Amino acid sequence: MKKVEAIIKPFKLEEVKEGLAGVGVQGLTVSEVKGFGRQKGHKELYRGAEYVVEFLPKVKLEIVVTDDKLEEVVQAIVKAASTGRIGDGKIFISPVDDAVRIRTGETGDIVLS
Amino acid sequence: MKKVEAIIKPFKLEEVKEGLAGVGVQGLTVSEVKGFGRQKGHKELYRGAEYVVEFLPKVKLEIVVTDDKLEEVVQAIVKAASTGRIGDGKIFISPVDDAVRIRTGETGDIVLS
Amino acid sequence: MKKVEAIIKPFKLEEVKEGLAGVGVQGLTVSEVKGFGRQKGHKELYRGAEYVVEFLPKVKLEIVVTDDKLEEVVQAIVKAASTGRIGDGKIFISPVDDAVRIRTGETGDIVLS
Amino acid sequence: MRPMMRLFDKPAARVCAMTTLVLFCVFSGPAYGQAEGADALNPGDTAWMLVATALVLFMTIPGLSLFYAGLVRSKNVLTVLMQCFAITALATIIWVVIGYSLAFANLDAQAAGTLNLASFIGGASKAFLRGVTPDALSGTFPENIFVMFQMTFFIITPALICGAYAERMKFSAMMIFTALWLLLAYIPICHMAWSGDGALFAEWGVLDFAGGTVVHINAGIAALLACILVGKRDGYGKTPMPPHNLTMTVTGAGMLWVGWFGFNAGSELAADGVAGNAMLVTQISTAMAALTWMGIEWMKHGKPSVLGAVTGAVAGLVAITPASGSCGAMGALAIGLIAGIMCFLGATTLKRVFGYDDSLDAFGVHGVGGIVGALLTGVFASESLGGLGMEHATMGAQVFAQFKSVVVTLLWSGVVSFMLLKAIDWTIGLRVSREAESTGLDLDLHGEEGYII
Amino acid sequence: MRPMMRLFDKPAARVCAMTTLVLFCVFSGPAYGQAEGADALNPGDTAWMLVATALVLFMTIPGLSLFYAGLVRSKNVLTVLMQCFAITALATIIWVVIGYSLAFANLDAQAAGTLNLASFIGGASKAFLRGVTPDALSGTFPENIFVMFQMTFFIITPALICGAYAERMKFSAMMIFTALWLLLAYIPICHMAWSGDGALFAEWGVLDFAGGTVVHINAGIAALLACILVGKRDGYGKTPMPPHNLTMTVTGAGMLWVGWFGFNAGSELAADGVAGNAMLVTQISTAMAALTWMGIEWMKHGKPSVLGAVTGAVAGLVAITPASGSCGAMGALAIGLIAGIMCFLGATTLKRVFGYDDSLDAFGVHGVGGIVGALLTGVFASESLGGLGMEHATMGAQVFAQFKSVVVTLLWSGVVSFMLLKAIDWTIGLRVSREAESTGLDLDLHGEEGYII
Amino acid sequence: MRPMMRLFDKPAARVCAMTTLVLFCVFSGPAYGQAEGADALNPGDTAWMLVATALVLFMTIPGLSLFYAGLVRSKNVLTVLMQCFAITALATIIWVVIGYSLAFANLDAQAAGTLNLASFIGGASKAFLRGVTPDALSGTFPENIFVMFQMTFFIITPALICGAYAERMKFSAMMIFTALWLLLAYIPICHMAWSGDGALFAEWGVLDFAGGTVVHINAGIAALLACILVGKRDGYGKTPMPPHNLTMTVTGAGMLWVGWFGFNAGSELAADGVAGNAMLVTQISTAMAALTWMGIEWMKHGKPSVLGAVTGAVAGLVAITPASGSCGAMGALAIGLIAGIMCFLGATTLKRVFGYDDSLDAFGVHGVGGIVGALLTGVFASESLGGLGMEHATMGAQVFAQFKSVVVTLLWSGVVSFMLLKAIDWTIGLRVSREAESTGLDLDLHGEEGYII
Ligand SMILES: Nc1ncnc2c1ncn2[C@@H]1O[C@H](COP(=O)(O)OP(=O)(O)O)[C@@H](O)[C@H]1O
Ligand SMILES: Nc1ncnc2c1ncn2[C@@H]1O[C@H](COP(=O)(O)OP(=O)(O)O)[C@@H](O)[C@H]1O
Ligand SMILES: Nc1ncnc2c1ncn2[C@@H]1O[C@H](COP(=O)(O)OP(=O)(O)O)[C@@H](O)[C@H]1O
Repeated sequence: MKKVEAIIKPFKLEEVKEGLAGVGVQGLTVSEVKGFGRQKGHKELYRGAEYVVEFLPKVKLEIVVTDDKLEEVVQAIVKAASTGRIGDGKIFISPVDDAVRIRTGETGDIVLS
Repeated sequence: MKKVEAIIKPFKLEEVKEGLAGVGVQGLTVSEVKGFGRQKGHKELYRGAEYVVEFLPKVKLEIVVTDDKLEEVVQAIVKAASTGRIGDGKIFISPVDDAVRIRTGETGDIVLS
Repeated sequence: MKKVEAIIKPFKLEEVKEGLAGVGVQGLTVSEVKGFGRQKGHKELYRGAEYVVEFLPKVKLEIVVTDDKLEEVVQAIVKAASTGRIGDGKIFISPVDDAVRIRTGETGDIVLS
Repeated sequence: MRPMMRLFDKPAARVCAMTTLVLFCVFSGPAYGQAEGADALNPGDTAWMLVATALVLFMTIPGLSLFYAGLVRSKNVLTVLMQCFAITALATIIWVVIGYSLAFANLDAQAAGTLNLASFIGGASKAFLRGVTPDALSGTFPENIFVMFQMTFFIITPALICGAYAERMKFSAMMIFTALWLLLAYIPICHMAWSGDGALFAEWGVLDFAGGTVVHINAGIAALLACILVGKRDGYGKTPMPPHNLTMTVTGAGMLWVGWFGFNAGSELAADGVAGNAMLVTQISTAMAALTWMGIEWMKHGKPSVLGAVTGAVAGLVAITPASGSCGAMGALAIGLIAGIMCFLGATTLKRVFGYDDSLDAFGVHGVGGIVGALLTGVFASESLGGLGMEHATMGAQVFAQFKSVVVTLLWSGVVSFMLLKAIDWTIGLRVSREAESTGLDLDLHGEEGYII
Repeated sequence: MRPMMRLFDKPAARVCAMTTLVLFCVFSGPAYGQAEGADALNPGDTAWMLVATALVLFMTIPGLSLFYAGLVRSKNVLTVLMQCFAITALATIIWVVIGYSLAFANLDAQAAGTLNLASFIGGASKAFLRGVTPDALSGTFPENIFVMFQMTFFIITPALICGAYAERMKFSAMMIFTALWLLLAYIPICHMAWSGDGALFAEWGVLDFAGGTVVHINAGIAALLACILVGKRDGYGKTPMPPHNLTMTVTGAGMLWVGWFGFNAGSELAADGVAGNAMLVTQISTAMAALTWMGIEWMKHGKPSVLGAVTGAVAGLVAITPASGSCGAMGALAIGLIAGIMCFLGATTLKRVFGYDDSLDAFGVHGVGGIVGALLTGVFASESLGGLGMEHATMGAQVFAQFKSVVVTLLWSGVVSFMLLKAIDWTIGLRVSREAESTGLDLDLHGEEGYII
Repeated sequence: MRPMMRLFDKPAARVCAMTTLVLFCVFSGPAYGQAEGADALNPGDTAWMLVATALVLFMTIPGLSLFYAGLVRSKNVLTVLMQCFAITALATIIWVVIGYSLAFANLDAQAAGTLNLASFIGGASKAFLRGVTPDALSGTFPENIFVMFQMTFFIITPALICGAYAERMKFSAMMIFTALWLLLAYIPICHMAWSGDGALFAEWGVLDFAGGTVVHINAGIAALLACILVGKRDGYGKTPMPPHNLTMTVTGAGMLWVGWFGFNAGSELAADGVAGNAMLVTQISTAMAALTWMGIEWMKHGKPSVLGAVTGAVAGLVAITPASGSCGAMGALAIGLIAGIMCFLGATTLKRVFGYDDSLDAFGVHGVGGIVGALLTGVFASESLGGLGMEHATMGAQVFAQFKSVVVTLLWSGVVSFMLLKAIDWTIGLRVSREAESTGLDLDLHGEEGYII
């Protein structure tokens, strides 16, 4: 099992969700985060005082997938989330030992389907 | 060391926290997330336009535990968070290499107690 | 590749970000979380009913780094985030298999630079 | 004591008799329109009454609705706003169709010194506002403005009750309860208090300038019964249910304070020195009660809270309401102080001891504050205490008259509220499902969310 | 039919001629100041008009701006607030510099029974408010207050249009459009309707008490054209764009309701029984329309929404506006009911069928409601339906007069709006970039964020 | 020059002498009640003053409190709301107990052409509002409304100061400072400006219609000293401290704008053409200053901000305040323009250069705008510039009189504020702990959170 964490631009969420549904992803978890990276922040202006906001709004998706699905899922995200501009975001893949479905207590790959 | 990530229904937070305290969990971190899964979203209505909200509010708990505590912690969550209805959520278990207490710089299992 | 997750006090964010920039960190992701630990919660008061808020506002930083940078990054966080008081927070280190830059599709360490 | 009045010495036992009388009267009484003096229209008084009306409506929407909405959990915020808004619309229509008439028509049947059916209820002659033409006067200003001014009281009173059953009552049940309660509880009390000579409270010499009985005690007792019969919120006492947005509550409190000038100073029905005095004593009592509540918290908990300050202010506003036509500056200081203390106890100790879940302290503030204010009106009207004087009564007699009006209101409104709530509970049910309560009423009842930020 | 009037039988064809006339008139017409009777200042009327003015300004800031701002996505919330605020400032200056004069100066050139240039536009003699000294009266109150009262209408009308092009229009384009639209569309219609004997609508005997044509239809048609010419929001129809903060919208709705008393009852320009009647029928229509909209939703979707309730209320307010000086309580019930139904269709079916993106239903509510109200004014003014009576017309004739005023307004304002929008689009462009739209206009246009919580 | 007046040619040197005089006067002066003409009560004026009073209270709660609360960080939002609310309550009680009397009693001791103790302070004869019965008149309306109207100014002035020390001052220190500052700074200036013939500013012929000196300069200089003595916020200049909720600020600004009509037009104390003119010029100056500030930002930063627009509006409101009884429309345009520019510099350059942390620009807007307005009042009162005329003075002489009143206010209020702040700092301390500041004052001082959403 792998966890795919994708940090994307907020307005791409809908498209990515559809892309993932297209490759059979059944579940995912989304959170609002702030990102700091190469993408330049924007200027804000309050009573003549300008300052730069370096943390930009991003959306983080977490999807736990079976190992065999990993490649497909990553590709789907890349395809749907890419605009070609700096700040499109990153995907991180990390190992997951196990999953449990709270409702039933089931464990293993079955939880993800 | 393991990280236990549990995605649960928001109104179960209090019970789960108590359940975890019961098995000696000393610390945890909570965030608000939106979940997408089998649980059907709800309809909303704005000036006659109905639409379905597919992302449902969930709460994510992150608890890093020593390996020996893992089982107990997972059981406590399952017990406290389960309502038997779709959408109760999932628990994911993943490896953690190390932990550091910022205040003291300590590392290792002691950080978790 | 490693993921460094640091849970810190909110008002330390700016300093930690600068500390990390000092050791060459190019990107990070921040989210608002609530923490439960040894730090005592505060009392709130509503129409004479006092109650204790046990979940305290914290900020979670996620930084994926190459293995060689790990130590430096952890030290930078500890240095910048520490106040010496309970509740300064924790750092968790966990393995990451791979990273992908969405804009280009690149993978591997290059994504982190 | 005049014969009819004995009827009310043991009010509880006579409620059924009264109901019969009332219903009889409603459908039989000939109506002759509001008796007018030879007054001419005064544009200054008219201007003030137009504004006072706007101010009292402003108290409900957005004032009270913000005050209450900030106090609930965010998943229920819209429900509260919706209740106040829908009540505004509903009460308007009821008032126009029959309410105004039942409260203020058939005045010819009343006479000073006589207690009869017309002491308890008006008639149907002004249904659909028959005869309320632009030329009709009520004193020195047009009757249509009197209709509107009184309507705003008819609106805010049931809206106050929302505070008690917030976060769990069905919208449909709320609408039905409100409509019937307005007809059966509000209108009789309003008529008894304000329809002039021959009306019950007038005969007793009760002083209720701007609605201590009619509005606050009336709403307060209904609120208490509603929160008991609807039952506690799920998890009440175990999970904290803190206000989700105190900025909203403080904003609403400011609007209530300002709007209350229309309520109290408007109740003089003229732009004159008594109106000015009503405004002044309203300000004083409110300020005093706010400081009192803050002070108590400061002493008891080590810090004053903003919720305490604004709740105290509302307590002061409530308590001065009946007294605002008769007390002076010193009386207002005293009333504010006492109301601050008593409502603090009402919203904290009393609620804790009896264990009901009056979510936003509608009884604790309006019920308790209304009773305190009604009784103290009998005290501070006295010239010896800086008041404007009581016509013919000693202080003791005046307090006793006030007391009787409080008891009548508590009993009448209490019995009506109880019966209505029980009836609704048996038929369509008062309360949403547990699941709806946990999801939030906004989504469940209205299919909307308050914030998507 | 008098000769000049034939001009308007086919209004579309004559618009160019009218424009020429208008421009000619503006720069040539001698002006003699507002003709006054021998009235003396009445402090009561003056007091009321001071307050009515404050109430109408309150409708725009903060009322309307909150109502609208809650309905957009949070990334655009400030833009909406900014539009209303900047329009308030801009319209104020235009009104003072030349607007008031063009609308209300040169009245000596008008005469009952005569249609001439002065039936369509005023003159320049009161530019920079020349002659509006503290002593100058307008009826029974100072002319400077009349300037202010009318100014508040001049402010709110373009602010209503914001609802149509929200979330995508450039701020610069919005400012230019507003300035020119006020001069070329608002002022002529205002003059035709309200400058007294000899003005076009006055000659036709049109009843527009508080601005059905001048404000609502005028803004409504401009809104429709604006949202079509600016184009749909990115993702419209695909992505949901729910209101980000309905508490704000409900608050704004309450403020609009209360402020509207200044709008309608203030339009009597006196504190009297007609003002009182205007307030009363405003309240009734609003309540009725709110209940109607709620009822439709309840039947159609199984639950009433708070957004539905407040939108219905605004529909009722809009529709009663022209009628508020002439209909009675029964008429108001009917107007509210019909407005509730028609505006519901306007904001749902109509929009869906034609597929334009009127973001906040400025046309669906103000355009549709304005037309419905203008026409029904001709019906419910009738004494047989409880109205205050039409001077010389039968119901049919009155409805036809109303109809003509609606058509003139739609055409005049429609043509002007279309030309202005096209011209601005060709020059500086109406719309922000796609990227700005996706980031949010608050950051892109104003460098600010609504919430940093 | 009359003998007493020499005293004030070097005001700084004489402050101690004045203090002694003042204190002496307070405890010794016989008091005879407000001198009244043979005026009768005018219901129109009374209606307007009732409303104007409500409008000015509305400026503070919720107006100003929302305006300010939106500008702080969310962890401190309640503190700001609490400060405004608690000040409202506190100032009310002080005014009733002794404030009104010290400001407006003992007028018999004053005489035109004489400077004596009574030129600086009133007496104790109206303590606890002795003699302010419903019958007592103040001009053409009841004195109790005059008490209320003036009270609302007494409330808002210290509330303005909150903007300077926001986000770091102790609540207890704030309450003590406010109480003493009201007694020692506000009341004398109020008396000097507004107690009529024989009062210092009246003798100088100063024009301060609605409170340029009494309210804005007075509060402005206290604000400057407060923010300097309390010290900068932790991290000021390093960490950005952006407004947490600009929707709140814009809402508050709209309320301030509307409420200010009560402030300025109410200061005429009658519903007449001068009141109308005050409303008109208030509107014009505000609009002009809002556009000016927006324009400057547009040129300087490439985009106009909504915070800029609303701050400009407040600058325009402040600056027109003293002038609103004497300038005309053209003067208002000029005052708005100049105030927009000067306050922009006050809130940006000036603050940056001197490096103080005036959190919400209380000095930058109220201090600077107040001074600009006070001086320009002397210019634009001139009939040659469209003003209503200065009684006996040339423009130069008038500006000099204005200048002297500015200097007296700055010095008197500055010295009093400095001494009070130092004294409080030495005793209980002005400032919360660093930890409390980092946690947020809401939790630390009041045990509450603004938002739990
Ligand atoms: N090393 C990292 N660890 C965690 N998150 C990162 C890291 N680098 C980038 N991010 C996240 O990815 C987002 C996009 O990165 P950025 O460098 O701006 O653009 P790009 O991904 O196109 O190179 C950042 O805003 C941040 O949230
Ligand atoms: N593969 C997944 N990866 C990450 N989160 C998931 C995944 N599947 C489900 N979730 C999370 O778990 C929540 C509950 O899942 P759902 O399928 O609705 O019900 P259940 O867990 O009862 O089967 C979802 O809302 C989502 O937040
Ligand atoms: N076992 C854990 N798993 C996840 N998060 C934890 C754990 N223990 C502590 N935390 C997080 O770290 C924060 C600080 O911990 P706390 O025990 O209060 O102080 P300290 O880190 O100084 O010992 C907590 O608020 C919580 O967010």
